[in-house]
Amino acid sequence: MSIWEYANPKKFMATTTPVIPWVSWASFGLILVGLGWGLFLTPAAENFEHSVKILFVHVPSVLMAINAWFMMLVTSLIWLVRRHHVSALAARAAAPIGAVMTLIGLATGAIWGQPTWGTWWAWEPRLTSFLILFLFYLGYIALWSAIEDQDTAADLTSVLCIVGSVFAVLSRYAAIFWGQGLHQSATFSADKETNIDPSFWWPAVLSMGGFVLFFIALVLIRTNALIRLRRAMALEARANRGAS
Amino acid sequence: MGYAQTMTRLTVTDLSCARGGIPVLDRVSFAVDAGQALVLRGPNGIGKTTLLRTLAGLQPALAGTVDLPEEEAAYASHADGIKATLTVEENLAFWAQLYGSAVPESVYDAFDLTTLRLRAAGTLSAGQKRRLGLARLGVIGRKVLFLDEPTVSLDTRSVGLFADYLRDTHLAAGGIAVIATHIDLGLDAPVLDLTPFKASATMAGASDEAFL
Amino acid sequence: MGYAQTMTRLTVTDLSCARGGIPVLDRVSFAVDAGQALVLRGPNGIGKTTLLRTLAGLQPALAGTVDLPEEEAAYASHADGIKATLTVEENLAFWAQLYGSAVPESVYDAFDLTTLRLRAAGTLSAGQKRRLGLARLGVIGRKVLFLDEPTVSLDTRSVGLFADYLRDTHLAAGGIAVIATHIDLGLDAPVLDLTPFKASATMAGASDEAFL
Amino acid sequence: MIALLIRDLRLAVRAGGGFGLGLAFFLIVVVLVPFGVGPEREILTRIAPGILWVAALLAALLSLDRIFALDHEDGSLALLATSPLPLEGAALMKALAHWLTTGLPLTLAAPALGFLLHLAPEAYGYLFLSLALGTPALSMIGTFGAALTVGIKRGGLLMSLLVLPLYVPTLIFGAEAVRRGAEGLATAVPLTMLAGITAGAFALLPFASAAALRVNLR
Amino acid sequence: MIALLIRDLRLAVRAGGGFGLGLAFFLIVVVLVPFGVGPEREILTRIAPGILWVAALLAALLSLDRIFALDHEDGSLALLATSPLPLEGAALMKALAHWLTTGLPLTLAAPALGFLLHLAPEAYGYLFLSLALGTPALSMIGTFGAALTVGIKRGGLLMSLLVLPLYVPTLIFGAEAVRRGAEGLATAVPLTMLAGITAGAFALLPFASAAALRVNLR
Ligand code: HEM
Ligand SMILES: Nc1ncnc2c1ncn2[C@@H]1O[C@H](COP(=O)(O)OP(=O)(O)OP(=O)(O)O)[C@@H](O)[C@H]1O
Ligand SMILES: Nc1ncnc2c1ncn2[C@@H]1O[C@H](COP(=O)(O)OP(=O)(O)OP(=O)(O)O)[C@@H](O)[C@H]1O
Ligand SMILES: [Mg+2]
Ligand SMILES: [Mg+2]
Repeated sequence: MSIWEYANPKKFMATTTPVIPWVSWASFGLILVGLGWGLFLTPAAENFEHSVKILFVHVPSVLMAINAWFMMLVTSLIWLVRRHHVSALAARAAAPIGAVMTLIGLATGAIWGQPTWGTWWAWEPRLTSFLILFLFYLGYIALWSAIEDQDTAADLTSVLCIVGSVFAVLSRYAAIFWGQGLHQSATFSADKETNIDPSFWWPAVLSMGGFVLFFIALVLIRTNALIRLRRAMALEARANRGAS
Repeated sequence: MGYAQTMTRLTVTDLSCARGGIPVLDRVSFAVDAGQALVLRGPNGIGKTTLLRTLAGLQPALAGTVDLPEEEAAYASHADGIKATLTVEENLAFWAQLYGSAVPESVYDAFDLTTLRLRAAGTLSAGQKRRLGLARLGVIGRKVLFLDEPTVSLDTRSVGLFADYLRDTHLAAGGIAVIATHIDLGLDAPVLDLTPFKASATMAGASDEAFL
Repeated sequence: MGYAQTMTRLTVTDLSCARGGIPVLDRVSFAVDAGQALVLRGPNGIGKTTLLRTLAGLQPALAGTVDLPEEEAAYASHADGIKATLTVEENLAFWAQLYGSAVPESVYDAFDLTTLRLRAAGTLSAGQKRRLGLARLGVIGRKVLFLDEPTVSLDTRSVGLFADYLRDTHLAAGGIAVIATHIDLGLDAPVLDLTPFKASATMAGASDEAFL
Repeated sequence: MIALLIRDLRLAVRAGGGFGLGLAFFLIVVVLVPFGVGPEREILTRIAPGILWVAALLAALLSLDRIFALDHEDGSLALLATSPLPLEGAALMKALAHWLTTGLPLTLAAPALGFLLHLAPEAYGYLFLSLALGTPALSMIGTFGAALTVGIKRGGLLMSLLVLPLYVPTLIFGAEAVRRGAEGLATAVPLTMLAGITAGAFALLPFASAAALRVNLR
Repeated sequence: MIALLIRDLRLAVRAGGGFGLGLAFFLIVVVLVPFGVGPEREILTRIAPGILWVAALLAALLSLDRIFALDHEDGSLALLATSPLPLEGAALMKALAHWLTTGLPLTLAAPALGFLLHLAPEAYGYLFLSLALGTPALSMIGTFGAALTVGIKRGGLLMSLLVLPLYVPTLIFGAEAVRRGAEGLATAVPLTMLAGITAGAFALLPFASAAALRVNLR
């Protein structure tokens, strides 16, 4: 039995539907424990006050935002090579989640930045390259929704995802170069993660694991929803064809 | 004029094709020999355009094979690829260059374009434009033509001119033509009615089949 | 159904018209009574499209008069004004609303669109699209129709459907139709060949005349 | 008339209709500017009102070519011209639909983007107000430009050239209102002028647009 | 292949072909910015490199929708796809034609416009050089974006949304080269990166564009 059997939409739905609640609850549990521990049971770092605790949301969301794009890249490649519908739909399902994770990362960063650097937003390379990632997500989602034929949309967005990945990496280096340029913003120092207290480590890991599971659950739910949508469209098309 | 000497034959075997992800035609088979034309018929929406696009390689077939000499097919549809700001001559010269051939003087006569040669294509009437679009076929020197309603907007005389060109120039030189049309071209060619090949509603091959 | 009771008659007197600034037709005169159709014929490029556009008021006449009831003319050409992303129903509903009328259920039958009602217009075949374009005429309730090659891409059955609609619905209710076409519609209507009205090369009225 | 408005809005939200894209374009241009001019805060604060207004203007501009061109290509425009709806009304409705799908979202989103450019806190209200007053004028003027160029295939760039100079007064008063607001100066004059431009545009340009359309249909 | 290039250039210089419009758009955007941000000399000098690059990028962007859309609408694209010319070659030629009609004129004209924005005298050479190295990449990346959206009617805005993020590295290195040049710093890195992006784009994107075109023609 090959793993590709799960590329059949029906098989995929049948397999994942019972798993979804488990993953969801596990993710809630991990996030609750991680955040509870992180927010209430860790000492406030000396120079950051309580605002540092937003780290337990900020860092996982930021990592998931990047990983979501990476997952889209892999599933896009699978779609192009093996033409498994579930793969394309999983990429489509992940995009809005990744975009929202990016937004959460940006927003929590901004909330964090306000007490830390005294500004909501700075054009610092890492933040900037994240903003660009958000733009890539926007373009990807817009292209999906602009094309009516689903297979065409899957093909074109896959090509975009691959080319976009290259340029996203390139953009990141460009942004670093740009930010390191002669006009480095004085308010910001890059070594923010150097003095993380070891007591932060465990809650951070838990919350990270929770976010990973949360992401997986969301992708599964959305993929299943998209499969159902395609199924409805297919049935409708079939009905129309029967009529004519 | 005459086309290259290799024996040409178009063989279509059990071809099924889809449009918009839905199977439209099921197991169409036919063969056309060098020097022959085939007329496709069938009611609106049966799948003539779909079949021709599949034959021309613009879209993949669901199943079945199309056997024709490489680099010999040309496709022509309602959209003629005419540039409004180029003159009739320039339009034809472009296609000739792209196919590495020259524009034979005879096409202007064959398609009654002599007086229009220097006119910008955008100022032609519907039928004149159509004639220009058809003249392209006389320029690119391809052996196997797939024509989708080539005589739309043409008056009776122009239809006659086109049929003459096909018969006396293209087919006589060993060419092949597959033509979808609703009117009678006056060609002495076998007719294939596509109605019996209509795909059943339950036929396999729809792109969304995996979801059912 | 029947159109408003005023006596309708289309009278064209000594109409000359130009296209692209060049006179095309010279002193065309004819009259069509309520309940009658007129078929325009003539070779490609003679000026059928030009004449119809002039009659519909889309371009000014060089000379002559067109006499027809106000707000009663409708024009239909190859370009059907169909929106690809709207469904067949939505397309028709829009035009009905714009003309302040409702979509009569009968048009779906008359133009064989019943099974296509919920399809996005962009996914129709050439002939199906054409039928939708023609169905618009049955929706807007105009008395005087100017039709430019209405049957392009239609199969024989659809041409018959359209002729039936014109004869039994439109003309029977006192409508008028002027139709440019190259094929035989099977309508029992007088034919006007435009060839004799071709403007001479020296005819006055060209837009650049003042420079000569 | 309302039928046309509804159809245009419906087309805009269908696949490929482009709703929301103007907004995304606005966002991107605002993001690109710091890449060009560098990340310094003071500079960005200084040029934020101008950049926001220029970006809004470009976003409005880029969606203009959909106003009439699609209808011209598929023949709808000729059919509209022979319909009972006067072309003036059609132009007005088209401008309105354009504003609803472009100007309005821009206005609502602009404050959030002001944030990215470190817009002075006092200026947010004025940014919103000036865009609310000015973007309808952008749509109406743009509709006129679209009507002028409807006969030209892919005339988008030409239209930009015709329209941008017409946008200058709106831009000047709009950006000025925000800049004055940021510095705590009186903003009554530029805001009144913006409102005046909008009112004037809606009163007169439908007629000019209809005239241009008639010429192009000939 | 050369036939396609010649045809595209010829179409560009014919009536309605849009040659020179990109340049005019560039000019107008550059002129609009002072209206938006105010006339102070130091500010303008400071933001000039960025504004010039952003404007060049927008001018390149706006002419992209002509690359394939016209050919798709009139059926040429399907005919090209069945012609002996491989689609990869067609994409390459299209990008080249776009650069010759847009990027090259922009590059040549940019120094003159730098003048309007009080660009630092030392920067002129770098402005020219960076545009000469970078604009071909803009054309090629844009061609890819145009290929992706060719099936969408009036997809210009969507294309902008797809293409602008791809333009970011080019923009950053381009503007940075000019800014560094203006301040007398080393410019070797950004210029090398620009050249690298251009080379990479021309080596790889024709294939991606051809793939996208094939999907769209299906
Ligand atoms: C405007 C405010 C902020 C925004 C938008 C923001 C955004 C981001 C982004 C985009 C990343 C991911 C980049 C990467 O993975 O390299 C990130 C990572 C991180 N940020 Fe922030 N951030 C902000 C403020 C802060 C502050 C004030 C701190 C610390 C005091 C901080 C600490 C971190 C840490 C520890 C990581 C993860 C480590 C890493 O992956 O490099 N951030 N932030
Ligand atoms: N994108 C699409 N999605 C679904 N169905 C489609 C799509 N495009 C076309 N069809 C359908 O596929 C069928 C075949 O269309 P095709 O254009 O090949 O017909 P045709 O024989 O050329 O008709 P005509 O004589 O009207 O040109 C039609 O019934 C049409 O409605
Ligand atoms: N812009 C233009 N400039 C100059 N001549 C033009 C222009 N447009 C059309 N013509 C010419 O005007 C004449 C009338 O064209 P028209 O389209 O009315 O012909 P038609 O009878 O409808 O032909 P068809 O049967 O081919 O549709 C044609 O000879 C055509 O070449
Ligand atoms: Mg067809
Ligand atoms: Mg005609």
